[in-house]
Amino acid sequence: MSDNRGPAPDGATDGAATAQADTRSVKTGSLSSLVNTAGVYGIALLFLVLGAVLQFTGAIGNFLSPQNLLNIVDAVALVGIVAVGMSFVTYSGNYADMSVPTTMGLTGYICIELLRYGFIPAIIGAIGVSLLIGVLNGFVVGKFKANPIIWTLAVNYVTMGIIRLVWVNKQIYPDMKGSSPDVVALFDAIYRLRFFKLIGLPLVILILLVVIGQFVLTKTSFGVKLKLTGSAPKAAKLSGIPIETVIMTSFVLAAFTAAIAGLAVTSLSRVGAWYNGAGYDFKAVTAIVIGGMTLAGGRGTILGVLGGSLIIGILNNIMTLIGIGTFSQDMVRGAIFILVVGINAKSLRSLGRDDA
Amino acid sequence: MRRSGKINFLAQGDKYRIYILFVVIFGFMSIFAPKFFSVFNFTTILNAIAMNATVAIGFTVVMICGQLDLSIGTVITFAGCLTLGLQPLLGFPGSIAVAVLGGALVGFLNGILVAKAKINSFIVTLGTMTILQGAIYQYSGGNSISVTTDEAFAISDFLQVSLLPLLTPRILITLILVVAVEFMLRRTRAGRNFYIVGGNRNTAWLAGINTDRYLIGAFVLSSVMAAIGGVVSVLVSTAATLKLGEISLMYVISATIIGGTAMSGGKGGVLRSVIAILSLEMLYTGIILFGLGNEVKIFFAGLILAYVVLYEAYATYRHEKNLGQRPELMKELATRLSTKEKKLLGSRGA
Amino acid sequence: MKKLAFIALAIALAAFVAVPLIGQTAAQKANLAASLKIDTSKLLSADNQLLLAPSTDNRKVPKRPADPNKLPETDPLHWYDMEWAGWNVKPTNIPKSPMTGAIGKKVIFIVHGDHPWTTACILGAQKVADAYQMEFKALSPNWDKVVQDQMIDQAIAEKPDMILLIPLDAKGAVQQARKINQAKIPLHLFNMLPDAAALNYSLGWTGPDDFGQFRLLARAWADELRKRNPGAKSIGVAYVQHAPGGSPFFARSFGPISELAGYAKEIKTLVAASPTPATFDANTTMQLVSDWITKYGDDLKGICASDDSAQALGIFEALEKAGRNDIVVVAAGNSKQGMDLVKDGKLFGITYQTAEGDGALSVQYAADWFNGKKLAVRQNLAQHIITAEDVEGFYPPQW
Amino acid sequence: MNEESMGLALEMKGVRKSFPGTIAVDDVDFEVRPGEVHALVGENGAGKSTLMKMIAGSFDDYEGQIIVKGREVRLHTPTIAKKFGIGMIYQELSLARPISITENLLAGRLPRKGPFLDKRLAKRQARSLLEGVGLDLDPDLPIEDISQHEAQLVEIAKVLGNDPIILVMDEPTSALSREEVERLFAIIDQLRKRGIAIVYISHHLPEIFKIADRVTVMRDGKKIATKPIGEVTREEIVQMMVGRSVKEFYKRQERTIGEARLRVKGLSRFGFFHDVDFEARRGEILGICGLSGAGRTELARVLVGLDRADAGSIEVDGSPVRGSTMAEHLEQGIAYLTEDRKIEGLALRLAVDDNILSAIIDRLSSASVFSKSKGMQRVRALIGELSIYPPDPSRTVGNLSGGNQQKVLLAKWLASEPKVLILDEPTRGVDIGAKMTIHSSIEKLARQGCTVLLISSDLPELVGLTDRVMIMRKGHFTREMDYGECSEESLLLAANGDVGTGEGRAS
Repeated sequence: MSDNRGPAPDGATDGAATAQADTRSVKTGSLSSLVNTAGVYGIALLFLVLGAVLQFTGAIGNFLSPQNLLNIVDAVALVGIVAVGMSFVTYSGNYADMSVPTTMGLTGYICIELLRYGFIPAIIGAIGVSLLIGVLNGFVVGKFKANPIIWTLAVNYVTMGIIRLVWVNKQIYPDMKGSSPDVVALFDAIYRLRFFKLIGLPLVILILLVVIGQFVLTKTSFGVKLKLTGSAPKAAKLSGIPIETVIMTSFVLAAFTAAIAGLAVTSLSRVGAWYNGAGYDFKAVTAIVIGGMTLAGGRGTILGVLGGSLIIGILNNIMTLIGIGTFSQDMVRGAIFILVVGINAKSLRSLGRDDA
Repeated sequence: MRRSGKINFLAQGDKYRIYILFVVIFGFMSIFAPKFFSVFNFTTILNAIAMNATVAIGFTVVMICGQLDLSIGTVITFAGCLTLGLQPLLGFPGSIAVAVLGGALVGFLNGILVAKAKINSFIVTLGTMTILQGAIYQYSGGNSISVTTDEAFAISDFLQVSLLPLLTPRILITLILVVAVEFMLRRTRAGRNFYIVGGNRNTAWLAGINTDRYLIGAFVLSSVMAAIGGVVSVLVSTAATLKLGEISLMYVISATIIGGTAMSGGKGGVLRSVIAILSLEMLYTGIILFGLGNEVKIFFAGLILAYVVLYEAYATYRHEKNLGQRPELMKELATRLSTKEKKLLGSRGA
Repeated sequence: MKKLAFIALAIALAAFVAVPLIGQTAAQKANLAASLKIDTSKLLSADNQLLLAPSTDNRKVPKRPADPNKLPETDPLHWYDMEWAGWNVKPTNIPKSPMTGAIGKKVIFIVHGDHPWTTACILGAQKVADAYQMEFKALSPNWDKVVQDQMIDQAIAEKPDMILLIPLDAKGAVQQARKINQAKIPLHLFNMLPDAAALNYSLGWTGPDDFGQFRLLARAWADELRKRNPGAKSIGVAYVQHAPGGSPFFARSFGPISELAGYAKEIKTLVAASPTPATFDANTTMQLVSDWITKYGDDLKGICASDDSAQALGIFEALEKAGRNDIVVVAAGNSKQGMDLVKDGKLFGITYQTAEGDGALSVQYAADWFNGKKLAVRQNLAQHIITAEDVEGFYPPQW
Repeated sequence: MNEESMGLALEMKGVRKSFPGTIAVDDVDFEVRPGEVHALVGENGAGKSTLMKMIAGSFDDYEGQIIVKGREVRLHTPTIAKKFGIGMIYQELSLARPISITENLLAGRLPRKGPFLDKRLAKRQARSLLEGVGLDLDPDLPIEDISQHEAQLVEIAKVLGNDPIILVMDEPTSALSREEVERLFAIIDQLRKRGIAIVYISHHLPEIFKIADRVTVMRDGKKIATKPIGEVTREEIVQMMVGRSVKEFYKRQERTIGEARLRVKGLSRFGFFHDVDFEARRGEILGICGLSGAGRTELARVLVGLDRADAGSIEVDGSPVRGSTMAEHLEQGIAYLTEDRKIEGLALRLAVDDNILSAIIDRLSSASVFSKSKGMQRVRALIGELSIYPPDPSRTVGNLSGGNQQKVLLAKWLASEPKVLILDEPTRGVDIGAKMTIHSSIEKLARQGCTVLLISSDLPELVGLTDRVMIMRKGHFTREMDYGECSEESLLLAANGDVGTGEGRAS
């Protein structure tokens, strides 16, 4: 999309890349991505220290209290879940999945509609439908190299239209669809279930997803193929890697985590509404990019993405604790975002990467 | 044999696709949609697109450079708020100037970060978008801003008097901007350079074109156009609502793509984007006139966008597959097949 | 809708036939008589409430201070132009009532955007319109002011007997109203209380008295807070605000703030903020409130939310995590989630915001105008605070 | 030639350019006379391209003097360089794909009438420039719609359009078919006659002997020597380049050729090549010769499963090849080394080992868990065998010299232990040293019983390396030559479809 060295469909001759090739110093992809990840947690740590300092100077109260730290991670759990899935799309060199919001909304509607047939069928059905969206996205982007952003944007529109046509602009409630109270209770618990009265289910899911995601990305054959696909799609294809399938899988993963987040949001707000997932697309992208994944693809880690989400969480927390108005918080968030990414980009270039 | 542009149907198809779409929608709605075909209705449509059309001008140039500008929506609102917010202090000329300059500044910032700091424009403008959103709320204190003096009303009325059928000053402003920029893109060296920069930055650099300057220029143009769009719009409605530009971003992106400006850069044009917006707006109006709801609007908008994206992607896919096919071999193939068939017939006969 | 038109026509014809010599005017008289006979006061909304419950508000309209903005935000009169908008307007060429009866009149009903609330609102309006056999047409611009302006142009072109409008924006309403007014089409604004200037161009305004409701809510809330913190010198409270860009943003925070400044001085405002970037997202609200709890700890005794669904749910997630059940929470609106929370004894109180009634009252206002009734410029919906006692009475929810 | 009397067109005195870590050009003196073709040779990474980029104004931080037509200049941007009449034809195309030929040709200097463009004039200029390089294309076509070698000629036309007084050509023939090369040489000759100074970089020594007046050899960023072409032999040049003597360039070891391994019957991809029949045996190196566009690459792509065949059959060791994807064909032992290295061959952003293992990910995975360690000793072995420099598996491939990149590419396919290895221009644009290593490992592979299909425009390579050569022309196999009858001349004639080739066989 924005730099002609990205794996954009036009496969632009990377003249500029080679023009700068000589200036590249020698570092390996994997190492530099580790460096990035480290960097991300460095920033996260920086913010933590900042918080601590502010606490000891008395500017803000008990920032370091377990409860507060837990609040921070709780707050980013949902965005984190979406981000982990979407980061596979980014890693595959396809920027982002903008159909996430309505995928989340749709999941909620489907699940609530199916609750009357029992909890498990409802969950499976809902996730199943969302996976179909992932397959569609993956097929079109993978096979025909459609521009991912625009395509998923279009899918987002269509899905929105479908939701509102089917449910005639109504929102639906878990307990008003003739489903048994205990099933509704179960549904209610998706977000609210807390282990040891402390760690919420979404957080547990997030951690699981991060661990699995990190493993898949670094240790499995799919991960390796994804890396090649993301860094050099043509070369990957000509190495016998079925990049169409690889890309499709990444979109399916994105849809899957979006579905999980969608269920959680619906459970939390106890309503199936088309606006349930609004804003999660950009939130996730922010987390991913701050997490050190470059839109050019093939670089970054899932751990980094988690770090990215945490940075956002800590930042918001500190700002509210200081008492910065939510409007000014927007400005700070935006500035920090550009700053962090800018630094990341710079470090990448100093590592001999000409893409940011 | 000279290979000419003519044999590349796909490119030709792309060239005229948006105009075909326009004619189709216009025709269909004129025939079937109740009360669609009337000067009055067209005027309201043109009024409705005035702002987004203006915004699309700059945004298209950014896309021609192979970049993306997510901040246009908030720039619209920001400029709107400044125009009316500062009017009591500076009077309209002053406040409008500040608003447009403010826009230019944002664009400059975007441009610098993309061209010099080499950060992906998607990220840069996502950041500035967030910053501006906060700035707007901060500045307005959460309440929309209006000026209800007679002067304001006078300006508003003036912008809406119809000079000719279908032509109000407001529409005229947009029209002039569209024509000017389209002409610049087509007929001036600078204009063509935007395409070269978008097509391949290296080419441009080797041709001695200052790519950074053009990138920055594109972003400035984009923000300035967004600002102008916002300014005119609030002058007409005498009120700057905090959601003014909220819908514009996705609207303009879709329209630009439907218009045939490629996200990979180096292709497209302002006029096509505006025609696309006009087509979409006619579609929307028609749907409303049919008494259908917004969900139908959204659904169709999505379908058209999806179709266009899919069509283009598939076209390039086919194109690349058959690149370098030898026509004489295809001819030979045809003849051979026919002979085969003859053989077959013969053998059956025997 | 067509059917209505026919019935209306039929009646008009009947009247015409009945008195052949006197002709039209007689028909109109008959129509007026017929219209006046129609009684809508017994109509019910989906939650089995009276659709057109009479307003119980008997407050006197105070005098406008010289410059309200000079006064502190904690002074009720600072908000005069928002709270009392419409009471002292200078009507500019407002058309006279034709006195020809509501039956068969054509009204165009333009709302702000698609939302379950809107669906219910239109339903309520439809009920009254049906009762008066009006030709009723509803339009929704889906939260896009540009589209709303376009719809207004088209409505004007259709030359209806009246336009009923929920402006998308308080300030933006002025120009919209002015435009319709200049087209000499009767205009009635409702639900969103517009900038005072807008009301100069409209017959009147009907809708929820957001400020009034929240002053009521604030008092009930204050009493409860006092009950739970007997003799406390200071009771800290926080406000989760509405999305910026409209009177609710102010009414639902500064309403109570300015009310309590007089009614319960010991109640101190710790913080008031609108969750960003997503105002009505439970998760975002949860994060905000969690941080407040961390920041203010036990000083935080009460929370007032501007939405009783997503926001309220987010708030209670935060409270549960912190194990705080001492905090008194009140909120606006009676969504299903909100009423469930009241029933579970979590939410202390919510304002009753009848969506159907909102639509219904506006159409009733129109009908009364056609029928030549004397009308106050402004009519508020009946005020009511739903608490655990009476929440059962409001099921099933309207949306 | 009497141009000697005129001064020098270009003179470089003690120029130096260093990059983080390396000194690319180290205190080099270089000169070109007007009307001379000055060949610049050296292995990849010797500093030729850097030296030339310096002339073209790509660097603003070089040291030393550059003197053009007698006055010293600082060539800090392409624009300045262009102003002094320096034109450079880059190795990798510098054309904008979505843009029309016209606008690429006239980029930055489109003709104007008043403030506005004069489109008609532009088109006329473009057409004449195209005719200058013997292209007959509609100037309105976008670059993405023309073939790669057409694009290469457009690139050349573009530079000639600036009518330079000093013209630098960096591997201009690497993407050209033979007839186009001939055309280019004709053009160069005219330019020389017009007194234009030409610097000609090439790995292709025969070309140099054909057109160069003088030759300068570089090694490791230093200048080794400058000699009139008449006073050196191919061997001497090679020796100066690689710094060691090269005896017999193509020394043939005997190979035992086994029974049939690859059998192709009536294979067609409609519109690209038709009715291809041949069979290749174990341990055989089968050359495929033809002008580019003859359908060689297309054939390879079908054999390896990248494109679907419309008709015909492929058999390996007697059993028909299953499946329609490259992965499946790879499983059955058919591997394909692509013509394009930078985009289709390697992931330049990734490390050497990542690239070498990229074709055998599944084989190194059990239960879809990938174990890199399993592959590493193979990687090290290959790095050693092909003497890839630096011998560090974790280097980013993009940082290696072209030759070493090409070795990595070969290593990737050797790692897949193919039964049939298709090599598409395996040594294009590669320095002598790398070329030799690659050749020897190809022969080694064949001796181990692998069947090699060698697609190449490098005739000596074909003659020297192969056991048999199939001539491909306009999508048909027109004839076959065995080692005996193969010579550069005979191949050339056959490829161009001159007398004696069985044109008739096609129909």
